[in-house]
Amino acid sequence: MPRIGVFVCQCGNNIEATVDTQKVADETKKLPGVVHTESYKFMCSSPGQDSFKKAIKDNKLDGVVVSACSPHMHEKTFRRAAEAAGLNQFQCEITNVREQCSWVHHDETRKIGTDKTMDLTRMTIQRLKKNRDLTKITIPVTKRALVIGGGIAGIQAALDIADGGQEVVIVEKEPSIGGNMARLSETFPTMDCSQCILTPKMVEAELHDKISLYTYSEVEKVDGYIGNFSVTIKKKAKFVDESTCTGCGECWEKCPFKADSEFELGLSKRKVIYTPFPQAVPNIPVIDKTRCPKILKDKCGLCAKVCGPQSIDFTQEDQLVTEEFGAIVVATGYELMPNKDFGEYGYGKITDVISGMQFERLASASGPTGGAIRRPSDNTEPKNVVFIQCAGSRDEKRGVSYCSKICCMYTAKHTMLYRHKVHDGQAYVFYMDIRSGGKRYEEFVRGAIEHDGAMYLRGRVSRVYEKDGKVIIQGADTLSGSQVEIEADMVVLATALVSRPGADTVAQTLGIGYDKYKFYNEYHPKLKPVETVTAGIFLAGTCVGPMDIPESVSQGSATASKVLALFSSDKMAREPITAEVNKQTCNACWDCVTSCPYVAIEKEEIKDRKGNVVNMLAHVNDGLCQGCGVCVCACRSKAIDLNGYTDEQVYAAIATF
Amino acid sequence: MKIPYYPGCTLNTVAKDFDTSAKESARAVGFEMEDLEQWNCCGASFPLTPDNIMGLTAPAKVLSEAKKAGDRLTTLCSVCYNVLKRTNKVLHDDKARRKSVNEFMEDDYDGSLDVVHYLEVLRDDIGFEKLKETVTKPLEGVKAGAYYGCMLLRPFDDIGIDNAEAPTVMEDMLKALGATPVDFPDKIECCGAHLAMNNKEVVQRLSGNVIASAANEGAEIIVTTCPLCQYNLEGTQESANADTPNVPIVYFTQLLGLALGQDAANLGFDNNGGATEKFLKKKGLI
Amino acid sequence: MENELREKAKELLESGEVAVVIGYGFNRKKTRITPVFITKPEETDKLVFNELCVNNLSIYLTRKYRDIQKIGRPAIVAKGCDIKNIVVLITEGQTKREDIHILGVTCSGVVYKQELFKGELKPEIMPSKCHNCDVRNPHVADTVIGEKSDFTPPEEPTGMVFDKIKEIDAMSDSARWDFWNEHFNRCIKCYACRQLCSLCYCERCITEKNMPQWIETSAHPRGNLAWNLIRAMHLAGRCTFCGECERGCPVNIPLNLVNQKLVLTVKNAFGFESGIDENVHPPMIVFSEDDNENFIK
Amino acid sequence: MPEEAKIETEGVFEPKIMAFVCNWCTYAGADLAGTSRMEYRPNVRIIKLPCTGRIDPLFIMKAFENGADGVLVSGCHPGDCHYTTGNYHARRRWTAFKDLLAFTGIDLKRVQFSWVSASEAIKWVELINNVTDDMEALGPFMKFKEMNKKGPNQG
Amino acid sequence: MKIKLGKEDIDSSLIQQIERVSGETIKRCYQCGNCSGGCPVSYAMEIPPTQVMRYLQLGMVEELMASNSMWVCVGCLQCFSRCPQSVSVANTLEGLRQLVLRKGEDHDRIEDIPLPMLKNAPQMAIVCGFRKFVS
Repeated sequence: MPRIGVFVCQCGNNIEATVDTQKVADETKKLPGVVHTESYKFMCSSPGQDSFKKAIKDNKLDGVVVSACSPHMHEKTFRRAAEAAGLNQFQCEITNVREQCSWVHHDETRKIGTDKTMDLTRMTIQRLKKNRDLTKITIPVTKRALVIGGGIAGIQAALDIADGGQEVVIVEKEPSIGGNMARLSETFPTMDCSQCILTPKMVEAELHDKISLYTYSEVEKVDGYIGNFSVTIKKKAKFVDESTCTGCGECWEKCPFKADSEFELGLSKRKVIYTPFPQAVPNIPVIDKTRCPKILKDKCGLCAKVCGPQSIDFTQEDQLVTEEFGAIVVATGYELMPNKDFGEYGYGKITDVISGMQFERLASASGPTGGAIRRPSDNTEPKNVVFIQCAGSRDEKRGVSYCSKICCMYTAKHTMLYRHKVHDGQAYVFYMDIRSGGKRYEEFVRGAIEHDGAMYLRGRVSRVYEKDGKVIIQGADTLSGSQVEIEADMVVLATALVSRPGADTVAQTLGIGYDKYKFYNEYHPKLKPVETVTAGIFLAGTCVGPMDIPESVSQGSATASKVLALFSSDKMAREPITAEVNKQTCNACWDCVTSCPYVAIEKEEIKDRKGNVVNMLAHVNDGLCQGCGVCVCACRSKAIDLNGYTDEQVYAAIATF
Repeated sequence: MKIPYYPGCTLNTVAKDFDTSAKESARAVGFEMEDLEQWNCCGASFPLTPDNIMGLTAPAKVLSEAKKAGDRLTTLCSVCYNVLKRTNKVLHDDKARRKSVNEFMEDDYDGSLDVVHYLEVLRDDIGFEKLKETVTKPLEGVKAGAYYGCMLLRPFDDIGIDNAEAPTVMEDMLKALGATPVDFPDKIECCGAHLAMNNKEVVQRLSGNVIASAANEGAEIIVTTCPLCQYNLEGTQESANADTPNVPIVYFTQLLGLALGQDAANLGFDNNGGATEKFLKKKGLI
Repeated sequence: MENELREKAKELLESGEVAVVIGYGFNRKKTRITPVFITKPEETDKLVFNELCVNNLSIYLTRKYRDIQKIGRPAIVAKGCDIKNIVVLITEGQTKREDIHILGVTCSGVVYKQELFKGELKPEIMPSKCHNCDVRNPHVADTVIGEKSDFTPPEEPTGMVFDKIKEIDAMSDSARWDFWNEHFNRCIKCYACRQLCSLCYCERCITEKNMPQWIETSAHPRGNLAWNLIRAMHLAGRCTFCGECERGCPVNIPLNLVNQKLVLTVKNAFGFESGIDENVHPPMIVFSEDDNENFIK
Repeated sequence: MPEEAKIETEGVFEPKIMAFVCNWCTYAGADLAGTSRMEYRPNVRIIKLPCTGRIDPLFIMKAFENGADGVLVSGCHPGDCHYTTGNYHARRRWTAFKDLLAFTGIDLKRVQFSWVSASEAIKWVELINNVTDDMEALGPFMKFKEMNKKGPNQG
Repeated sequence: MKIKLGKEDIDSSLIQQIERVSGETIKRCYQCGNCSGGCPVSYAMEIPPTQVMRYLQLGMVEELMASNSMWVCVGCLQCFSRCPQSVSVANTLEGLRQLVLRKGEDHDRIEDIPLPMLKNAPQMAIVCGFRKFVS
């Protein structure tokens, strides 16, 4: 007869409010095999755990059920405690009676909650009776990290990991690292020049002997698991030999062909052989193969003629490399919602309606106007500029329902930069709320209003149209209750920050989750903000959701600490949730082999003493098996079972129903 | 191709000319509009309160009749289009309201009709390319401002026949007729609609804005799709003070008929106020 | 044709290419057709092939008959329909193509049950599979014996099984339930269906797994239903519609209906037909990202 | 109160629903519904599995045999599977199994399939409420309950 | 102006009635002002659209009933069309109108309509007008 203990947590009043935990404890005590039950205020607290451990020892329990919060919260906590008390940790099971019972059934009589808790606990008890002792699996760790995305978050992560003594590869899609931050003019609330603080870090990353930069590259395929990822990276053809190019610039000076500059968001042109911006790292140009006449129709080739070190190679092809990593940091960043998404603001057709990022380029000393504020249509200095906040944000009908978080601050910054550059100009800001939580942020916004004279109007703009060379803004000031019309020279939209196109594909390649906006899911939004549910893959920066530079940098550093912790020993332990083959009943039909998503099942040769192969049977590679259980269902003779989720455990739970 | 057609009250009476020119034009480009055998007023307003079942029954009756004639129904008047199409959608999507409405009807109707505006037939069935080929008297040199108003565009999810903020279907039609469309910001603003009944001041102001906006962008003539817009704009034009620009207002089927070679005498320009005829004469079109 | 078959069998045994020929022969009283295992060239005269050879001999290639496999490399007399099972067995690693010699026989249909045969093969005594047969000329074989058949199956499958499936599909839920319960309730759990099925080759059948006992072994309607449905699931995408299970059922449960229903499902949903190509994985262990999912909310 | 009436008022039918869900999406989605303090009908008992790929048709049969009035199967949306493809395998199995069940005369409202992601707490709540409503409308699942009453082979 | 606010104002049965009749959820409005910005008749309303929603949130139905806003709204749906929260002020105002009209209190009398108007105006104007202003 098993000796089972049941611990029902009140979670303060979180569970107790709708579940009579004492009654649950009393009733479950009557079940066969249950020898100890108790209800306690906070099982996860240290006195709670102490009494848990004591009860295990005192009652010589061989299995414990904790009916408390979701196993995603505290399964580890209690399993660790059970182990400390001498139990195999897989003899500890959690019943989820908070997230899936007490919090979702608001019955004041507590009947519904109590009944359901009892049911659920009974199911867990019966399941527990079928649990087997399991031991963790140890696997080797490749001490080499991959950082996907070379923006500020990725750079910070790479620098910190490298400073911790481990090797890092940064994969960046663009020809240069730097990301969106490289585009910014100055940064709130300190007004540091963005490039002044970013470029030293870019250079440091380039020169660091533990960091390799794979620019103009993308991740194609990810295999393996924590500690042992095998990643295929596509290095797109740059048509320039990186080892010999000196970055002298002769080629792009001489190149006679131009295209819209992606980096300048269409505000100016770049050459067809180009670096995205002058401080690019690495300072090696690439050829835009979709526009280069030499590549397209074998004409021109001027760049190759003027190149001193003969670095131009028109025959280069995309290259696939496969490398091994122990951990992956995802820092793929964000984009702004395109202006064409805003119907009432002219669908991006009104030239003088620009995005906040375009304004950054206008205000940047290295931008297309050298830092002078000029409106795109006629290059004149705009005297009235209207800034529209929440363009696309907090608009669940046509945009995104969330707040983009950084726009309040950068719009305040824009009005300041504008006033500093156009002394007789007037800035107007349409806002719904000003969200300036952050150190020195509120003071910064007040400064924009009080010192730099920005006119803040609380209301949304209904419509923007052109009339007689002006941009007419029709909106409301809800504080006075009036309609407002402003004849402006230029409009700046604080456009919503959205995930990158293809963010979902990247997530699928990596096997991590994402929300409906294609921002990546943290393992836990509060307590595991940089982890994903896929062990060994971490998240930093705006690929998770809107955030500002300080936050992105913090997350970069946070992922680095996670990676370094993982790399601190040569081997790591893994949950033993893996499939196992019963060699007596395996039919060798190989359905499991075919259906396994991980190529974790091998055909094992069974030999007799003389070494002759007498049979072939399926065999699960513990290192590769991730424990999904697809093979278990594929196996008709039930010769495979999944540890931790065995047929017997599931059966016991269903049978209790 | 024959399409059942719902004339509606206004186009069957005071604006009969618009209706006949539309039918003639249809014939010229290759389709036939067949009046429903039985029809009643659509109510001229879609009930904005969802609990107003009675407001749905009149249009539901029309739709139910139309279903007997075929799977599609076309209209000319923007309001009729709005009311019928929205009612149709409610009856299609909302089982509870469908049931309530059907309790008041002889034959049950399930919202399976496809309600289309005349402009949609021209655009999607005929095609403006084909229309262009049919034109016999191109409206050359006519700078026309297409005025959409509300009912053809909003609410976009339920009825919008074109982009709600930047529609182009009328401009495309005008282009096909040989005219030069003029885009103006107020083309999607309201004319004042039924406030004509008790609030002339608002109508004059709103319609006045529309006219001024069109004139400001260089429109010589404003083209409407809704008989009520037509009435409001015309009325505003007539009683306008000196600084309102004098821009003739025409219904789109009038221009259509003219370009397709119909006799100008039958197009009802004489009811549009003197300015229209004067303008068309000046352009050598009549 | 029989002579041709016997000659070939003899040749194979004599040359040592095969150790045993699995084929059809008469019982001692010469009243019934029964499987024969010929190991000596001189005994090949016992081999027969006629319209009574309805049995699917592919079962002798499975692990259920290890003693036959121990004899050595087999040659097997197989109709096109039987070859389909052999193909599935090859796909599932139960035998290797090069390890067997398939004596494919062309076929113009067999009787459903020998008792029905009155000297003439009439359509009404042929099983549905024969009416729709697309493999009267064996599609995978080392040797093909017999004259080429020019039979083309109808575009839409016809016959009792298909008519009955349509009839059941048109029934109400409760009528369907009653229909099946009436049949399944007769089940005595003799497992003849399983024994006769060459694709039911499991080392240990799911019913014999008792920790946990997913399917009740007593002949209770509950376990009967579970057994018959789960067996059908295990055959989904594999069953070739050979009909042996139903033919062998002592209580006449129309198993062809359930199995064929899933054959149709698999064909419609995944465009797969079993037993055609040994290099294609069966549909239930692979997937397509574009699979229809209109039933999933 | 007369005894009969009492039984009737107490005997309000509360359907028993068994849900087989995957750990990474639907289970987490259900957790989120809790964290967000949403409310839904209490009739569902969840059995957590690593992946929908682990959900064997046998589970569904067993649930019915044990008196479930309805079964819900739910996991990650296509493309979102934590194990990359487990749900695609599951989808194939369900396609065949649901046809088989329907062919046997089991109302497919009794077995419902869905995709609920970790962020779709609202979808989860609606799903549970709808499934419960469906089962309530259908009434107790008598087919299996009656069968359970029978002895072996009584026809 | 000073208002005294209590739960009974916010949750009043009248507000619930308005929500039921109009089908709109009043608390969805987050007062961004887009409706007032785009409303063609906002200028003529004593209480402009955004404030209408605010008044309702505060339970100030009386003030709304006394104002002209509901009679000026022409139902062009520009408010709904651009509302980020998918709230229709037009529907809400129609709900208010219905509250009055369903009590049999007409806003307009046929006698007051000028004859030339009745004679010449398109029927649709009259039909529609009567639906909006007369019980």
